Amino acid sequence: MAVQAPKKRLDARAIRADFPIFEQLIHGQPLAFLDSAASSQKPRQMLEEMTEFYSTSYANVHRGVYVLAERATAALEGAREKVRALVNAPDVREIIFVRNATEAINLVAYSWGLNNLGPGDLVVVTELEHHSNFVPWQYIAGRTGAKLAMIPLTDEGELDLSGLDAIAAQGQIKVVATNQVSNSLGTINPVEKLVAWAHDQGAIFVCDAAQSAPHMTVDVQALGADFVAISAHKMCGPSGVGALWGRTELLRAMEPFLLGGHMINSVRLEKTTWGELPHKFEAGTAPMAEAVGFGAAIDYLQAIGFDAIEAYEHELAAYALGRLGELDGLTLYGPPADRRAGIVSFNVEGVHPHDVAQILDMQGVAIRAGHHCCQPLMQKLGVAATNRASFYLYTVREEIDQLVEGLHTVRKVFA
Amino acid sequence: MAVQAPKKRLDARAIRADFPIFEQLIHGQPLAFLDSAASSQKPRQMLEEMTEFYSTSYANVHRGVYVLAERATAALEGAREKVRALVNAPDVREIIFVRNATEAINLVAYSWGLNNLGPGDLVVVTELEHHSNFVPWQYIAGRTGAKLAMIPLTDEGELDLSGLDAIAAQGQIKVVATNQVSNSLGTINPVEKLVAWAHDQGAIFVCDAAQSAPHMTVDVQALGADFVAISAHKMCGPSGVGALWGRTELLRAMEPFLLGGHMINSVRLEKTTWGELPHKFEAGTAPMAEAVGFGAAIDYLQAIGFDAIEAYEHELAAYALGRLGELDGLTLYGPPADRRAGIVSFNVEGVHPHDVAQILDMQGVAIRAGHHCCQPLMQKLGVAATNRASFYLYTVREEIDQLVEGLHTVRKVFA
Amino acid sequence: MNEFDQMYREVILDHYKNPRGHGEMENADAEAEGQNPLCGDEVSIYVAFADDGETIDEVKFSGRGCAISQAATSMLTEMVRGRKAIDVARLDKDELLEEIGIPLTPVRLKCAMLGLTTLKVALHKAKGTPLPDGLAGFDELELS
Amino acid sequence: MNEFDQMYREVILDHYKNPRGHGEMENADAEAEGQNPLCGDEVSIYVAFADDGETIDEVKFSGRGCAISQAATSMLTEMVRGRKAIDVARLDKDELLEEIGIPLTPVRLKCAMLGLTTLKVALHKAKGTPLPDGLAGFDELELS
Ligand SMILES: Cc1ncc(COP(=O)(O)O)c(C=O)c1O
Ligand SMILES: Cc1ncc(COP(=O)(O)O)c(C=O)c1O
Repeated sequence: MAVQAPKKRLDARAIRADFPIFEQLIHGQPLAFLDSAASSQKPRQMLEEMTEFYSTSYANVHRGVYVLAERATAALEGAREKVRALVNAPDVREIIFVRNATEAINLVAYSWGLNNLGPGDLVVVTELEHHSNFVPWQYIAGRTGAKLAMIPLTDEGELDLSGLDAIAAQGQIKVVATNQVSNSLGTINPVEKLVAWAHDQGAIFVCDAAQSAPHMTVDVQALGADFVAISAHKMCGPSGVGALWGRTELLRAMEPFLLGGHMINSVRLEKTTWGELPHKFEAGTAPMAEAVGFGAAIDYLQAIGFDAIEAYEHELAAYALGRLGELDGLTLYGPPADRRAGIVSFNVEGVHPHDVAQILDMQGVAIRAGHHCCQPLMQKLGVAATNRASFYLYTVREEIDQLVEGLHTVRKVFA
Repeated sequence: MAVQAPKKRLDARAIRADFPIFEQLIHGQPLAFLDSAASSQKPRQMLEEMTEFYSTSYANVHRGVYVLAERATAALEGAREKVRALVNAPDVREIIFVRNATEAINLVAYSWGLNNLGPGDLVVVTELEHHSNFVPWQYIAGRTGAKLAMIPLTDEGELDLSGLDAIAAQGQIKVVATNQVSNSLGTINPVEKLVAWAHDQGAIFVCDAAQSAPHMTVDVQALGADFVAISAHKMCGPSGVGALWGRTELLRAMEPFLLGGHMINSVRLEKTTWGELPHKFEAGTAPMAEAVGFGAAIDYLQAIGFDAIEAYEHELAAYALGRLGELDGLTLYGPPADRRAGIVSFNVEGVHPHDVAQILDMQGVAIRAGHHCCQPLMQKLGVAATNRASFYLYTVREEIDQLVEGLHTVRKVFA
Repeated sequence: MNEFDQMYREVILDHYKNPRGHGEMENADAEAEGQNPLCGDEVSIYVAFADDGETIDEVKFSGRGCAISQAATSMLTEMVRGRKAIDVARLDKDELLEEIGIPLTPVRLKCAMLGLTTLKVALHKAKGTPLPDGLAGFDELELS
Repeated sequence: MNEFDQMYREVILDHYKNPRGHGEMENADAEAEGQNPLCGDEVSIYVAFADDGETIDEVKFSGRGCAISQAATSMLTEMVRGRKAIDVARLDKDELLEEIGIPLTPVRLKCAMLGLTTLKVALHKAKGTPLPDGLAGFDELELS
């Protein structure tokens, strides 16, 4: 995926002014927030829309005949339509609100997996997966007697597709589940190729787009995937909400996952029947205000434009890789800037990432240190943890400079 | 549960001023919001605390070494401690954040039920259950070969415990699951008795406290239950968060439910091990701001006092039953005021609840019309639906008067 | 005229209190049941065709529901009698809505559509034609 | 003195760079492994008792971790040598924290406690005494 010239360049400094979090000093320093891959900060516009919803239009949705319930229902369903447009789903009823990408993947693993997997079957993930797209498959495979296989990585941190045939020889592949962008290395994965391979095997393809949807256009029809999982909190939206997109035929044929209020058609002691999509998969009171906030975040991002966001992050990644390259004793992981999103992972020789992050924090620089929920990848890299700096549309170059400055101090402390 | 003299009386009019929703007119009328059992309105204090969190202390929790992540973690864990104190759990690690009471019950049904139920086993619910405490059990019983049985109701809308022995004769009772307060009739159920009975049978007791926790003190140790489920949105908190309380021994022995980031200890292709409580049951990014809002709501309610809230609602229920009794052709369901929470269900002769609610809405009165996610109860009552008015700490008598006025209009339109 | 006089205008209340075509039918040529899970309302629709096997000769309905759903179904029976099954199976819902002639919120729209959707299902089933996607689109209505 | 000079004061860095008691031990009388799932850090602790079977004669540790966890474990080995196993199994964590002598945030506290908790588990296992509830309370630390 090459860098394309965006229609308009984004103005990070102006965008930054929308984010109240930057109005404070941290340890007396301006905040360099370089942990957006874990969760993004929130624009005022999104926060205001949620408060406005609670203050003027709040009630439980769907069943109410009165004005507030109608407004709340319209707000929730309006947000669903925004998510549909975001991922270009053919039908709004294919959008299911969940808590986060993790729940979205679990929904598919349980509801599809428990009923379609068995001994001799194979679920294929990659060595680059976040635990949330790894452990659910491992667990459900274990429960059903299916096996889990892993597509390995090249030394550059990209998927090594040379062994696909050998994997296919291990069993009947029923599910292929991979992320579109790695949260550890920033690698942009060749999802379209993997989708084609999965379909050739007669498998479904589950795309973990938690880390791509915030940063680039995700088009479920262009991807050809069968399920796509996203989280709002990584894309300027609130915590507590995410979405699963799935193909109508698959969703219709599936058993429900969570059971309870709202997802039924009729309930009898003898027999209960399920509601229509998307309700069948949305048991209990929905994350209503959160969905409204998700919608507001989508509006916010679309007004800026995903092309502009993606291009800007490539720039930042290139700048960061360049500046970090100036430092001695630094190991950089992952592919070159033009094949990665705005995520940079590294280690400082002789200094544990926790210590790096701690000393950076004291200088107002927030990065993540740890395994990033990617222990299989850490094993592959032969480390317990890495440092990770990640960028978003409000990131400015000064923050990367502040990081590099801070790393000089780290070296001094541990000299 | 008799009405006790509260230490202090609450001032509903002053409380009401904290709720921005009442600052508007509906169809030119003041809003009489009588649907709090579906979801409550939100006080400004709670909304402000969430916005403050997002604006000053937001980051992904637990793993971060930097200041914002520490603040966010402290806020989330502080909220967990507030929930613990709310339900008087012995240990804060027994509090698991979920989306809503529905998910809490599903967690137990899947995680405990899938691994402990089988042919010959019995799960016992009541005719008074919300679908959220009925359908999960029905579904998991179905998957495991266990049977579902129902404790019936008396004509007064209270549980009929005379047939418990006959139920016990049907199989090995493994789970008894009932609500503490019925969302349809307001009935306060004798949970302590049922807990004792469940434990005599060697069964676990799952208490759906979604409708009691907003209105009265729920003390898990006094109740003696094994699991308790609540939703924040019904108790002045945000949508998108609820809590499951469970006994440590049971939670420790259980398999996890949702799998993914954060809930693991170590992840390997060969074997993954689970984290400690409560993390083992909290996969993926938590509903962080929602938990913070939940905590703020608990602070708000506790400052007023649950004794005062409960006593006030009994007063409102008695007042409403009295005033509704003035109307001809009205059928009232459920027990007398002193044995019910602030919920009143009724039907108007010859007028469908949808039409009642619609005509009331045009007069600014918001009530719920439908089956209230209680189809087994509706079957028992021999109706498709009822009207339900429900009260909370911000409800004033004028709203009940407005309802009675409105019902006169309903009768006129359909005369 | 205030809002509820508009919504519960005379003709609606008249159809509700004196529903046309109310009742059941034995040996119906087409028949279906529908229910609205939002409120538990149910309707059964019965159709008898004329000798040509195409023209709707008689329509009856039974079940329970609110004034809007009952009145709408009652009006529907008057609207479709004498028409060709194939045309009714494709009937634009706006035609019925115009007849009902009152402003409907999304929730009440589902009430108003229960009868029509169930009738369409009955006709498609009788004719063996596949349910069009737009019909499955009444996603709150359970049809059988 | 600024904050990181405080946290990474000389003695911490010294213990980190020159850990005391670093290494493995064959035929240890007590031994356990611990890991911190937050960062993947791991430590193994080995204990040899004196002839009385009660006094800690030697402690060694291996594994990987941050400066705080490594320095804390290094200090710990110096603290407990010559003490009775039963006393160390009940050691108040504040004693170690005082020795470390730096302000710790909750996340870093877990780093600092990894060695001590693992040592306690080793001792309880060796003595067949049950893990006290307070130990299981280090809920982020996986012990085996
Ligand atoms: C008694 C009872 N149980 C369970 C629920 C489900 O709550 P939620 O929709 O928040 O999961 C409700 C709320 O409608 C309820 O009243
Ligand atoms: C690639 C990837 N997948 C899945 C997840 C899980 O997202 P969430 O925690 O919002 O469920 C994340 C976020 O950490 C991620 O980066």
